[in-house]
Amino acid sequence: MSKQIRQLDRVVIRFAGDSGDGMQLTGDRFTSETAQLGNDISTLPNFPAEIRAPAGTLPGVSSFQVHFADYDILTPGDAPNVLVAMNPAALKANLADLPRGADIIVNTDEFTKRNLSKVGYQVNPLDDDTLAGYAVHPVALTSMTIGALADQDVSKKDAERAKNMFALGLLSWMYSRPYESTLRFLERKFARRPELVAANVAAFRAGWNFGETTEDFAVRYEVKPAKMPPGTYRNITGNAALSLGLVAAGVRSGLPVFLGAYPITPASDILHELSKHKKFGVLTMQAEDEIAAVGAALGASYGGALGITTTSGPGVALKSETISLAVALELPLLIVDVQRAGPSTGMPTKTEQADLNLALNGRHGEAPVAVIAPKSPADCFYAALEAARIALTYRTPVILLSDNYVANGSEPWLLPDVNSLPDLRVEFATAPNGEDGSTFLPYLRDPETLARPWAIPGTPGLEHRIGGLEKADKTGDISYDPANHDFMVRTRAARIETIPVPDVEVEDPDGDARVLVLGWGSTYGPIGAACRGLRQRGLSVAQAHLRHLAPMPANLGTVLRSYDRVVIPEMNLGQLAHVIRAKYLVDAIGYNQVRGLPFTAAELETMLEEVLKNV
Amino acid sequence: MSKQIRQLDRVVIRFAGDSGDGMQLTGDRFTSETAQLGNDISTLPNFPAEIRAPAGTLPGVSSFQVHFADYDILTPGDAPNVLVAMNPAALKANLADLPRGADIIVNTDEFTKRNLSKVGYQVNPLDDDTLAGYAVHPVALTSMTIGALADQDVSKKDAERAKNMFALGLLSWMYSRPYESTLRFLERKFARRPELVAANVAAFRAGWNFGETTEDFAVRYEVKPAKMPPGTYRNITGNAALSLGLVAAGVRSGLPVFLGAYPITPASDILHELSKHKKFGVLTMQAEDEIAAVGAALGASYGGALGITTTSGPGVALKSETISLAVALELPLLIVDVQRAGPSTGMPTKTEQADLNLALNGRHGEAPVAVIAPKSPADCFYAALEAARIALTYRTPVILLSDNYVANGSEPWLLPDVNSLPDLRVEFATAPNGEDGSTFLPYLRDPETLARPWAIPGTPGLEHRIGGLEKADKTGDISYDPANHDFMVRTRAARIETIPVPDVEVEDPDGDARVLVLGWGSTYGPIGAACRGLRQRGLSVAQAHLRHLAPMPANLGTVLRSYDRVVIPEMNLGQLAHVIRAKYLVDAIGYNQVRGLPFTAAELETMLEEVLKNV
Amino acid sequence: MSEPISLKLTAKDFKSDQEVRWCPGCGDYAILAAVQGFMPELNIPRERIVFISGIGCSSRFPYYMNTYGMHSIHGRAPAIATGLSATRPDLSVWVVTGDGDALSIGGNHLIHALRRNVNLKILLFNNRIYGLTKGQYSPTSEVGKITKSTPVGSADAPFNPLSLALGAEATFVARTIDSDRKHLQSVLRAAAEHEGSAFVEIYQNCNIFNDGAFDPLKEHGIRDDYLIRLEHGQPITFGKDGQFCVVHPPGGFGLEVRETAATRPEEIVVHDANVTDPAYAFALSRLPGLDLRNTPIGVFRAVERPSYENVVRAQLDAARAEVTETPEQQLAGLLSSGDTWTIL
Amino acid sequence: MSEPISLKLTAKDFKSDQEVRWCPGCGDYAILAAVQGFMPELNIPRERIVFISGIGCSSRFPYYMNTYGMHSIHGRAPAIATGLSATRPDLSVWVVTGDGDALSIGGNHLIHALRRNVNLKILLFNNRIYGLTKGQYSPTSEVGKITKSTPVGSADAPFNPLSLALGAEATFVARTIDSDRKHLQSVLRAAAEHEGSAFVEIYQNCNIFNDGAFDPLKEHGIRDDYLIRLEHGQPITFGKDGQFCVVHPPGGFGLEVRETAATRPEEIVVHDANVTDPAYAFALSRLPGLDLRNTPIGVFRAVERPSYENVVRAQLDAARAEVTETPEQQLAGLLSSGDTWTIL
Ligand SMILES: Cc1ncc(C[n+]2csc(CCOP(=O)(O)OP(=O)(O)O)c2C)c(N)n1
Ligand SMILES: Cc1ncc(C[n+]2csc(CCOP(=O)(O)OP(=O)(O)O)c2C)c(N)n1
Ligand code: SF4
Ligand code: SF4
Ligand SMILES: [Mg+2]
Ligand SMILES: [Mg+2]
Repeated sequence: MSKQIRQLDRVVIRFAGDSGDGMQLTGDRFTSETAQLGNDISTLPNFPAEIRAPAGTLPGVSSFQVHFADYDILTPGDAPNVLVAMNPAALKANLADLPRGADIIVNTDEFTKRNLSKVGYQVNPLDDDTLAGYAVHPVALTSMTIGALADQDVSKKDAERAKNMFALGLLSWMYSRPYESTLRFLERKFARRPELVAANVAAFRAGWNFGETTEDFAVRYEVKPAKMPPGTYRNITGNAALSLGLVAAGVRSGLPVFLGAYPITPASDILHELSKHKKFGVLTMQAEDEIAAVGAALGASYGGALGITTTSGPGVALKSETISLAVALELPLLIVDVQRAGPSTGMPTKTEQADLNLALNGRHGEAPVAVIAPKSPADCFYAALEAARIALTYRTPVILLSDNYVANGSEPWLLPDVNSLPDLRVEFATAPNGEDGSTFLPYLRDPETLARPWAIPGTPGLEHRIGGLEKADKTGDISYDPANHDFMVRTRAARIETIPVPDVEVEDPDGDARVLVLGWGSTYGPIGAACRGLRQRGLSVAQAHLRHLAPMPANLGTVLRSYDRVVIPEMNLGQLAHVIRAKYLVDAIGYNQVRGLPFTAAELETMLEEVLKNV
Repeated sequence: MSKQIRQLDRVVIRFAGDSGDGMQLTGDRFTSETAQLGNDISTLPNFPAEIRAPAGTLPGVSSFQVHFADYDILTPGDAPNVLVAMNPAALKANLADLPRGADIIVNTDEFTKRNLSKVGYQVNPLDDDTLAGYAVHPVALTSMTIGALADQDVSKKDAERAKNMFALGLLSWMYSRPYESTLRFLERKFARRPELVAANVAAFRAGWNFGETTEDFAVRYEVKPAKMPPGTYRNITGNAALSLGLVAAGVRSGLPVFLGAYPITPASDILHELSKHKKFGVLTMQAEDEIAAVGAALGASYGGALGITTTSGPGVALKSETISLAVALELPLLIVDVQRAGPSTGMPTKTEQADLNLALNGRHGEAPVAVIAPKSPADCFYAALEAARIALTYRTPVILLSDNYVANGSEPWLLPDVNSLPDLRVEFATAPNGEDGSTFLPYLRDPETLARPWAIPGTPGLEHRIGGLEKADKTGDISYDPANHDFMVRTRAARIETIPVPDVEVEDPDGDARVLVLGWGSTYGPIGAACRGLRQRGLSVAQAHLRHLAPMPANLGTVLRSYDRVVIPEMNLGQLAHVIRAKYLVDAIGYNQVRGLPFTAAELETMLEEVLKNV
Repeated sequence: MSEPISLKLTAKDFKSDQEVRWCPGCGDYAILAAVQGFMPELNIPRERIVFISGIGCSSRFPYYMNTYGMHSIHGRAPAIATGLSATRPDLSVWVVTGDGDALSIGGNHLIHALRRNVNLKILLFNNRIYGLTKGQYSPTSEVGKITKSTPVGSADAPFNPLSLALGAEATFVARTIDSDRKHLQSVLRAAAEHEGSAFVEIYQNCNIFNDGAFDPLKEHGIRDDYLIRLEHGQPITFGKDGQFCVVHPPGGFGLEVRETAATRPEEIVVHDANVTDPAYAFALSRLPGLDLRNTPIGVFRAVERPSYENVVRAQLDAARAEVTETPEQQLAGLLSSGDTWTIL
Repeated sequence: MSEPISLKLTAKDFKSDQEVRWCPGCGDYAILAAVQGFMPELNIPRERIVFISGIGCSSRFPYYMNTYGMHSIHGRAPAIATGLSATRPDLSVWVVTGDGDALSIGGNHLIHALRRNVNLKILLFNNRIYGLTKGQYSPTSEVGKITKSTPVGSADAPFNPLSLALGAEATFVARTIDSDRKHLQSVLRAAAEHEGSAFVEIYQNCNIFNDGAFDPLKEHGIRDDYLIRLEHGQPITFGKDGQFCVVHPPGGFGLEVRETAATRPEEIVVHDANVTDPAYAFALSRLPGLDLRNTPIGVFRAVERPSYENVVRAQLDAARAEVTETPEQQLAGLLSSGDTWTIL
């Protein structure tokens, strides 16, 4: 029975279920199939804070949203077109996000009295008018899976656990996804238990066939490949891209990479990933705490490695004293902050951009560092390389501000040609640099970069001592001289201020925009999507996005002043806006939300429309 | 032989010698005598960084400057009129600060070949023209002291060590100081060794008599008492005043005071002082580190004490994560930062104002706290009380930004009537506050202060749990609700922003000033003195000084906008200026020096004159 | 003091209204139940009991206790609890922590609380893994442990938490296990009675990331041959049939396990938790092998030393004993101490 | 490896051009001289030696050594040195720290470095006081110590640094004293030869804030009766005339001092620094009384365990052994691993 096929340009699907239901895996697989097909993709996982909250409860709901399209897209989508709800909790937790008319596929087997009451449904929402206005597809997912595996050599429990593959099969059918990679994946995953390979494959096929057969799904959809630049792609999360960027920085600099880290959500995955790459000479150390982690990284840098530490907000706070030492020592050091919602422990699995202040100013004394932020998952790769470049060239700590949204979200990444990546080679000092030809002056600077020589232990003739006390210019000896201190403080500031960074680019296709939207970090996607939306409706708006927060691009002041209005959406209470106002005396207005969630394109579009009306 | 007496309105004397020479004590005593006489006073000690650097070297020089006058003064003086130099190092280290014509009293006994060469004098500066233009008084201080004590029952070493009293006697004579308090002091100090009382008194008298007799000192000076408001005064340093303010806060709140501290220059003296006041119920704990210190203070606050922690910049950096927890817990907590020159270890015995950024922004997430700064040594007392008031009333961490200059400087303090000090009593929660009359809502706020109830352990019926995870409004239960987080973040910000603080006052006696000088913290004295200087020369300038850095006074914007030019002198690279520009979009210009030293009034005067010319 | 009236509390009184959110099967549930079951014995009103924790799965504990409680930040609970306990000696203060929380980031506060002998009952839930951050190795994980952060095995030797505590001058050191409620409660009882810091290691199963870590100590048929139950004043024998015993070989400093049958009774070590010299408890702490054989549980050490609060409160009391003035008078006196002068 | 050629360095080669700025008479001078005098023995070129310190008077040390050096921040030297040592096993890395630096703020890094057995030689200058901040008590100050921050006496029991190190799984633990250059150097020698962390406590006089703290161990005529000089393989006797000896009373776990004359030779403990069980060294560490009587100096413990760097470097080497591609090729392979697709 062949069904009607309808073409769509984009779809947003959200898989939601209990933490134990394997929704992240299901989403991942669907994403992979979709990627194979050549759609552009953007994904957003949403984990519960608990490791495994009680089954069937609201806090236990785990979801994965994937947005795919036949054109290039910028966000994982504001609102799902399709919700797969594996239990009542998943339905309840996600319903509010669905626009009327959306498809809802529910696993009816889980809509038992007990499960319903766990989430406070007095009446089964499948029976009353809770879902009026939605296209509800009740599917007995669990029992059909068990039924399909009746003759397989697996326990009932294992059979039941394969229900996510049934769901995946069904969705893959609905959206005409190629599923070979999933079958291969299952073979790899369960390599040691062939009976599970068979069971999961059977469940997948059962789901696919169910779509093919049942009357309920009358239509099948197709989303054509997006027109994307030629090349080889993979789908990648921000944390994975960032890790690869760090490995690449090691390769391109020729330096050993040392990561000192203490686990913390959502940064731990970088530690996990890097600890797999020993064959690149990457040494990872799980330290006793964040202070030790950054200390060890600094020690490694001192010895000539690329010293890195990865953490989230609370960890950056703890590292602050040591970063201040690194400022005084003028050694390369990379601090990765994958931001999460604060203050204090806050909402550790939610996103936020509220560590910008901390990155820019969170040290005692005048202790400037460079700060940069990636704008998308794949961009994390390049941001890591850029951060390493600055750290190595200018001998300075660099803080890289990622966040939970880019870290766990994913998008297709056009793999770069390795040899085209920036050359990060550095020169260690090898000989005395004093005028007399025999003295070594550890604080004699390169006139261009203001960087001091990196003379690593083991280099004969350059023995010297450095430390956190104020140092005399050139010699580096301890100095309490007032004029020297003033000079050194200003030099350290200049060292950061004068790092050449690319000009900020403005996207203003109509060329007549009077309003500029300025963003930084992970808001790039939603802002971009909102601007597109406005433009499609004939409105002009300009977009600029800051990758470099310290120093800022040289042309930024000019850019800002050429618009009647500057709007800065941030997932904080206006931290970038504050800096922009102070530096450029531009009356930038903030649009701020601190909800632990990325902006939706729609809300930004509405907000900007309002702004446009009033200029 | 009676000498000519000349009247002066002000004098600046600097006592300088080796660390072992007792210069701090000498300066202290001279200050006390001067205070007794009713002069206004301001002092500035200057310690070496080393505990006891090698005798006779430049790094070993210790000095104490005292400025006294027959009118009210604001600074310890830009340049000494008199230098007492106990050895060649003291002469060399201080000479550059002396204006031509100044008196220099040198201890010739120490100008030996060995001592001269230690500091790089090839030729004895007493013999060449190094001191041309100064009024040099060579005095064989050591040998005359030893001679004077020949018939005393003390060792030669003890006799020699009394030479500072000889110097003090001489200076006391020169400036006609009443010396009874010094004699009493010596009796107290050496109570257990009467022979040393006798020796030191004899040395003092010998110095006095030497002044009386020798031809070299033809003139004796008098500085009349200053016209100061009636009352009882004492001379007090900032650290001492701050400590007393904390004790007073305990008395006036009726709460036990708990200080958790880890020693650090220049804050340790507060720990030392408070640990003496056990009879006030003040409990001090020297913790294992700064994190433990603030943690213990927070634990004490949780239990209903006034929890305090005292430190300097590096310590604040370490405490940052815990302060963020205190923000989330909404408990009173006082963090005293006696700023020193950074970054890193910097110049620990030198002053700076570069922790403002850290205080305002140095935490992860949106974690606002109140920040206040004292403007003078005696003002530390009131600033401590004000900080405690805000912490207790608004249940918030408060950072008090003192600095090395006010902390170790001193001035006369008109003792307040204890009963006129602010009433800091607080009410603990004692009963359920829920609408049902039986629930306790730990995050239900006082509508006026936005403070939550302080329900301390031990209170029956109010058992509840708090923590660093985001809390639901009112109930305080863990919440991951996006809207709640946004609400709580904004509420915490509003809680600080809406604390009522006094309007900033502008001093503009001429009423027609077009330039406003804005300062904060310890720059008050030099800015004030510079403004006076300008006004005396017929120029108009307005001065405003911020005690409250967060929140800022409500009238500040209006004040700033009513001047053509706003100048902000700071001992940092422009941290307050940055905030002012961002908040008020006023093109404030910074005048910045980071020399580890306070501004001199003269340089500010010169700078302001330049500004006035160009408005 | 005469025998206090019983408050007649029950385990239920100690259950808060918060839904417990550990993974199904987690050992923390059993510990929670044991603690809630034990609390009434303290006969202390709920409002005078405080649980303070750091961060970790285990550190969620305070939310589930219907007492006062604080879920603080990672590693800092002992420091926070020290400030509370020092200022409020009337409270019963309990610290709940994990192997990462207490021994990794919080190691310094732990050892300092112990040497100070602050009156804290410290319950360290040792699951030899980082649970909350999803399974990295911890300072108690065995060498070579393969985890997310150590894909080819960890390189560092673990701490023995009891040895560390003893090296840090702890006055009370004990070990117990999540699965044995009676034993757990007996150790809590001893801890509660101790003046000063009581350090209790509780072996806890993390069935998600380190399942079965302590299985030999729990499985019927095996556990009795693995576990050494220490009883003060009793010869140390163990095994299903008491077939093993602990001896102190002459000349040596450590302890060894022997067959009871082949050992003279007077050779068997009689457990004495009260010996001043920590060397004995230290030797006991070294007994278990990597395979968990010969794991002593119970109170290793319980010696008297004044608690930190007792000393500092005594100092305060001594200082205040002389005070006759009102605080305001005292303050006026303090402000005007030293050299003053008066302008009329 | 054949015997390396001698570099013919002298103490003078290890003196930097910086003026030494401790208080006249400070014990740090003697330690500096002893270390500078010992360094040539290492026969390691100066450029491969690194001294890393924290903050404190003692931590000024690196400035005076003509090697590589870092004066870091308070308490963090072991952490920084760990990163350096792990990435640069070719260096000889020394940590200089004080009792406050190592045991107060830096306690956690210290114990973790020890358990990891990082190849660091850690010299703890113990003057039982905070020197640099002008005289507050430290974690090794005796109970009741009167200092600026404890005007009526400190309340907390001190750490015994050696017990703490042993509780933290240290593989090498020793004690020496500033005034005995020969002994100090012998301990440095043993430390240098050890693979992994060597923890050396050096009693140091602070003549300004805690003068005479170790006088009984230094004064002619008394010191020999107070100091126990440990020699591996030798029976432990001491006293001017060897009149005292150390025995291990049967049944007990601790050590005791007896009159040699009244003791059978076989009862005298023969010092063995190499026993695996730390219980012996722990017992030794408990020997001294508050009055410093019976203070062992020398190497308490020196046992073999692979150093942290050896384990992690081996892991790296194993991973790299298979690599045949250039780094760029490897990287290209890594980037394109996993599911990829190609758009033409
Ligand atoms: C400053 C800081 N660093 C890191 C973390 C992340 N973190 C939370 S709990 C934890 C370790 C938990 O392990 P453990 O203490 O053993 O507790 P368990 O979850 O096993 O009970 C870590 C690393 C954090 N919350 N805060
Ligand atoms: C983060 C930080 N906290 C506090 C200090 C102040 N401080 C410097 S050294 C020191 C203690 C020194 O004692 P110790 O380690 O025993 O060294 P010593 O001076 O006795 O050799 C302290 C508290 C600091 N420099 N940094
Ligand atoms: S992860 Fe482990 S320790 Fe944490 S709740 Fe789950 S089972 Fe318990
Ligand atoms: S204060 Fe003490 S430790 Fe520091 S240099 Fe002086 S004598 Fe040495
Ligand atoms: Mg754990
Ligand atoms: Mg010390």
